[in-house]
Amino acid sequence: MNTYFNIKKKLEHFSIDIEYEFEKGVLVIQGESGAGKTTILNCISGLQTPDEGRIAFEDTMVFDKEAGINVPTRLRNIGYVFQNYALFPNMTVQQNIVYGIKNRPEYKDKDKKSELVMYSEYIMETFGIAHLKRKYPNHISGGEKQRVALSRAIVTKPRLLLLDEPFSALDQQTKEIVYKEFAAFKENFQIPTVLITHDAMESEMFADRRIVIKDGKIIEKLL
Amino acid sequence: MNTYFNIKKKLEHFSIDIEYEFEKGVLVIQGESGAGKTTILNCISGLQTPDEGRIAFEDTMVFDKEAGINVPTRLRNIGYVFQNYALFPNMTVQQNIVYGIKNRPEYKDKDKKSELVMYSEYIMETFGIAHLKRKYPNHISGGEKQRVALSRAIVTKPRLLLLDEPFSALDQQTKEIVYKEFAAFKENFQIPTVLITHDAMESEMFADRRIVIKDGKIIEKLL
Amino acid sequence: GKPEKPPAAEGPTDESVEINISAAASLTDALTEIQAEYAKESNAVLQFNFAASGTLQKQIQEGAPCDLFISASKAHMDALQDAGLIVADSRRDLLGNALTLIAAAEKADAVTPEALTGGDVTSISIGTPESVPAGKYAQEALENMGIWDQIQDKLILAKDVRQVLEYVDTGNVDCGLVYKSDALLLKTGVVIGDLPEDSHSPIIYPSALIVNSAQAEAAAKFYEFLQTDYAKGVFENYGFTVL
Amino acid sequence: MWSPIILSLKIATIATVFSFALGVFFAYIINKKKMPGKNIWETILILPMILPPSVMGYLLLIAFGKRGLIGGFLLEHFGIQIVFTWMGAVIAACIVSLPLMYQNVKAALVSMDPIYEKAAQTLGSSEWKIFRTVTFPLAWPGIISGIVLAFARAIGEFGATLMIAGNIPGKTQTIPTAIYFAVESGNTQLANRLVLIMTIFSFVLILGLNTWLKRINYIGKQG
Amino acid sequence: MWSPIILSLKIATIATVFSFALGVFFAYIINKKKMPGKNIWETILILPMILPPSVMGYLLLIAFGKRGLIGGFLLEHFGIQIVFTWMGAVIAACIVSLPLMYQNVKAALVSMDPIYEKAAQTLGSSEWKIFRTVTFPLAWPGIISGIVLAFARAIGEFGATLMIAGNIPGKTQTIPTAIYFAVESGNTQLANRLVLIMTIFSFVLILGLNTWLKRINYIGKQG
Ligand SMILES: Nc1ncnc2c1ncn2[C@@H]1O[C@H](COP(=O)(O)OP(=O)(O)OP(=O)(O)O)[C@@H](O)[C@H]1O
Ligand SMILES: Nc1ncnc2c1ncn2[C@@H]1O[C@H](COP(=O)(O)OP(=O)(O)OP(=O)(O)O)[C@@H](O)[C@H]1O
Ligand code: MOO
Ligand SMILES: [Mg+2]
Ligand SMILES: [Mg+2]
Repeated sequence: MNTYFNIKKKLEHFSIDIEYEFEKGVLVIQGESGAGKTTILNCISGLQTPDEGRIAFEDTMVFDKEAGINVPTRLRNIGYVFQNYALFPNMTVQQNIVYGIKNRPEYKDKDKKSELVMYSEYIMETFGIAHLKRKYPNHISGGEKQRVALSRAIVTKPRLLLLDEPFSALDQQTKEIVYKEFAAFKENFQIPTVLITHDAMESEMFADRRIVIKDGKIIEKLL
Repeated sequence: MNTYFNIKKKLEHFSIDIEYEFEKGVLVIQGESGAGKTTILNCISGLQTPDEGRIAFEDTMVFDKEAGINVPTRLRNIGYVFQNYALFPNMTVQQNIVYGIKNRPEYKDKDKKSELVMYSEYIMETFGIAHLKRKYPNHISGGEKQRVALSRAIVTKPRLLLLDEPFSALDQQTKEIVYKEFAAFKENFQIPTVLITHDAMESEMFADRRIVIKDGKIIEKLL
Repeated sequence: GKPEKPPAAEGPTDESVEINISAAASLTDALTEIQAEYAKESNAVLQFNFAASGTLQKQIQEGAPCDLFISASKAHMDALQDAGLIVADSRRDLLGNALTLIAAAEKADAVTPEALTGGDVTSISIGTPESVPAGKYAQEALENMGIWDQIQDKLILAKDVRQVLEYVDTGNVDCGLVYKSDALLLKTGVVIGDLPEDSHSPIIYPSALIVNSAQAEAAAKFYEFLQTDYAKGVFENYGFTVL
Repeated sequence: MWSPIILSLKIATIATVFSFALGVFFAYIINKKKMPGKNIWETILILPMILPPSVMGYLLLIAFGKRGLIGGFLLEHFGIQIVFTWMGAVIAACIVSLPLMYQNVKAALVSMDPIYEKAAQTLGSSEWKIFRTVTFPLAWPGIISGIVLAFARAIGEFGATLMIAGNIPGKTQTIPTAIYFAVESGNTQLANRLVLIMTIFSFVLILGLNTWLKRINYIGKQG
Repeated sequence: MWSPIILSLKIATIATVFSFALGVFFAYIINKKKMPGKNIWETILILPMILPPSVMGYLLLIAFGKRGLIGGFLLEHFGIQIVFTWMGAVIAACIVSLPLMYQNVKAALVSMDPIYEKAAQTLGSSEWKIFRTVTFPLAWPGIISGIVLAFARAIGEFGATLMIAGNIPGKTQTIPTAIYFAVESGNTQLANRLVLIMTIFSFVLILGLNTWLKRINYIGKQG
């Protein structure tokens, strides 16, 4: 059950050229600002298309340039926390969080679905955003937005998690809480995760694997 | 030459009620996510209006509810790094950075102006964004945006700097560079600064004063 | 003309049937008054479609439902006759009209047929000859009076007779030539007088039944009613002459 | 006097509903799906605004008349007659108001940040669900603007309507036709009354839609 | 045949320029400055779309005619006559196309994120500079859409133009008027030629503005 990506993509000032495979757990990507981290997540999610390469989730190919495979983003079953959150401005916090639940065919089942809705309630509670349920994203603070974005991505328990600096706007105290919950989540559901972070401590805490990239290439593989 | 603010403002879940005065240097505001930090900066900048209170820069009143004073934002001569950057999407990186230079009456003088333009070049160079000059904000990475936002705010050498987590999206290496430059800036121009950060090290490094707020009230004054 | 079909099998006339009548817009008021009277005599429901004769002609050509057509110009009726769309022997010259000189209030004393070439009259409005029947007659009259070329610079061509009336009523032109029936609608403008009948070819409103009519019999009955003394009286009240 | 008013409302409402559906549909497929020949499609869509209404009416008469391609087909197979019925008026009003819907929705789509649609993709939404829940609500101000204009155009439509639907009192006589003929026959009082009623209608329409627009206040309250 | 074409282009272009300026102006002051009586102003602005062109033409004739308030004034003090000149046609075309400009710009302003204008305020820009450099460029897609519609309406304007400007070949005869009379007098060939020319015009217009729109590609390329 491996996650594999081999991505080649020309950018303006350099090219992404990267290959990596990991079985489970959290892969931390580190790298300087502008190194290509977000671009890699975009390619894995299908929002950007590599010029060449292959991407596989749990050994099923979702992108293969040569074979002409390109599974659309919506069928890749991922959870993505965008660097700028991208919360739907027309939906309340709660609507944002439960938005994806109904989309997964495996949760068509009513019981399954209400289980997830209950989970979303639990997450909002533990993340300290339950009191914001009915507010719109433009009416909450930066750190609150970030927690909503994280909740939205994990609540559907996707096949792969892509997290682009998901804790950066949180104060130390709030971080502790979210870290704890995320650690429990990682433990319980064993979802392969790609985490971008600049924080040494986070990397320490969550990384099962760690790579450092620069100008689109892996310059260091740690762990 | 004091900076003073006394802000009372009712929010949905609590009220801001805060008073502080500092002579120069950097005031760091810490506090949990949603504590009201951004709201305080918005009030100081004039983008939000307190229900009551007074705000003074260098001993001139810019807001006084009782006296009916409310200097508009554009005349307060501040530099503000927004939490979400708010770069103008219709201008290139360079256009964003030099945008404010022409607006200050004290820089009407041509020499003064070209001095600032040269300074902007220097800042772009040291911040490592000079190669992005002609790119639009939607075409650069998160950390790059943050550095553009910081450059835009400091390049006009305003009377007061408001920085809302200005380093949060940067990797350690880039941070070091920006820190160094910011420290030099602080040293050279002695502009009173309000800095919001969740990073203990940053606080350590830059704070001349430090307050911790919770639910809109100061719960700790350090330094 | 082309071969005509025999009248369609009649519906029971005592039942309420619908007759579609396409009539020149200038007849709106007169026909509406007649309609009220006819309702007392017949169960037939009269569906009038009022528009400029040119529009009506196009609609009938494209197969719009119509049993009886009253046109404001000979040309439009001729076109339908050539296309074999009217019952040829039902065609009549139903009404006539006169051409009247009207003037803006402030020019009431200055305007006469003779003064049109003079300096006191700076603008004259008529319908566009190519498309407005009244304009065509006006051109003829002015030509016959031998002044058509002299007044070219003063001419303001209007889209329809209504527009001429509005120009005169608002004083934006000094005078205009319209049908007598239309001149009755002036508000501030004044009627100077009819042009001599022989200054232009006769103004005629031809009428005819349409072939393939769904209600040929009922339509024919109403058509007869339009030629009664009562109907003639109504038309005369609205400024038409009855031929 | 009431019959043309009721008829006009009915015709304009139905026509607006259709031009709304068609306008949104065309704007979406032409601008989001990058249809080839975009400029040609847009020219065709805009033509009914450029051609004089009488020409439009004549073209409609030819197409929908008994001998026309569409009109003949409908009459033969369904016994439906378009010419001289209120349906003809609906078709005319719909076609002349379509360009207004189209252009307004297009502008809204073009200026929309695509990040929200991308986020919805990562959450597994089908294209149709994304359209319903994200694209459409975010385009709402543009759509409202299109509805206002389309309805205004539909209720004011005259030239083309007169040609295809005729001017049959009680059956196809709309307010503008009634006004035209009231003016024509010197009935100024009736004309004035009808103009007043049109004015009141448009006031109510604008009031209603502005109120609706204001309730969508999730945009623009950002700190 | 060329004279009505050149005249139409001239009239439509001038009218579009005016309705552009007025439309942007009204949209700005009514929607950004929160003018009181907003709904009433909007009703007045939209009326020229709802009223039949002949009624509009009559109202213009009354206002701008020799005895009219404006027309009388202009004639007396400046010796300028509006009725039966191309200026009358410009006024008619401008007034009927104004609602289109207004509504389109309004939609763009309403859906714009105000954070950019706030950022410009912090940088010391005057309201006018903010309008020129931020608001206007960001509203550009809506403005383009308004220009397309306004020009289309202006070049297609017929009823009101004919009333106030008359149908004086070589002086005030525009394409739609020429088409109308060509159709009325059975000159199908001329009518067809003119319709074709109108079609080509609108194609060129749409092509040009779409190309222009595409160059403003700073929006929507976000990762
Ligand atoms: N939409 C875009 N169009 C063009 N170039 C882009 C775009 N987004 C990013 N880039 C460029 O591609 C490179 C990689 O960007 P990327 O966003 O992947 O960096 P990153 O590693 O995520 O950086 P950060 O930590 O600052 O977010 C950078 O040079 C950036 O300027
Ligand atoms: N535009 C707004 N409208 C209404 N409420 C708001 C708005 N912005 C923020 N709030 C609320 O006001 C409170 C303070 O928000 P503020 O943005 O000042 O927090 P903050 O201290 O900056 O938090 P963070 O570190 O997460 O950015 C929060 O409860 C938030 O939900
Ligand atoms: O409307 Mo008419 O056909 O000129 O009398
Ligand atoms: Mg990034
Ligand atoms: Mg904040």
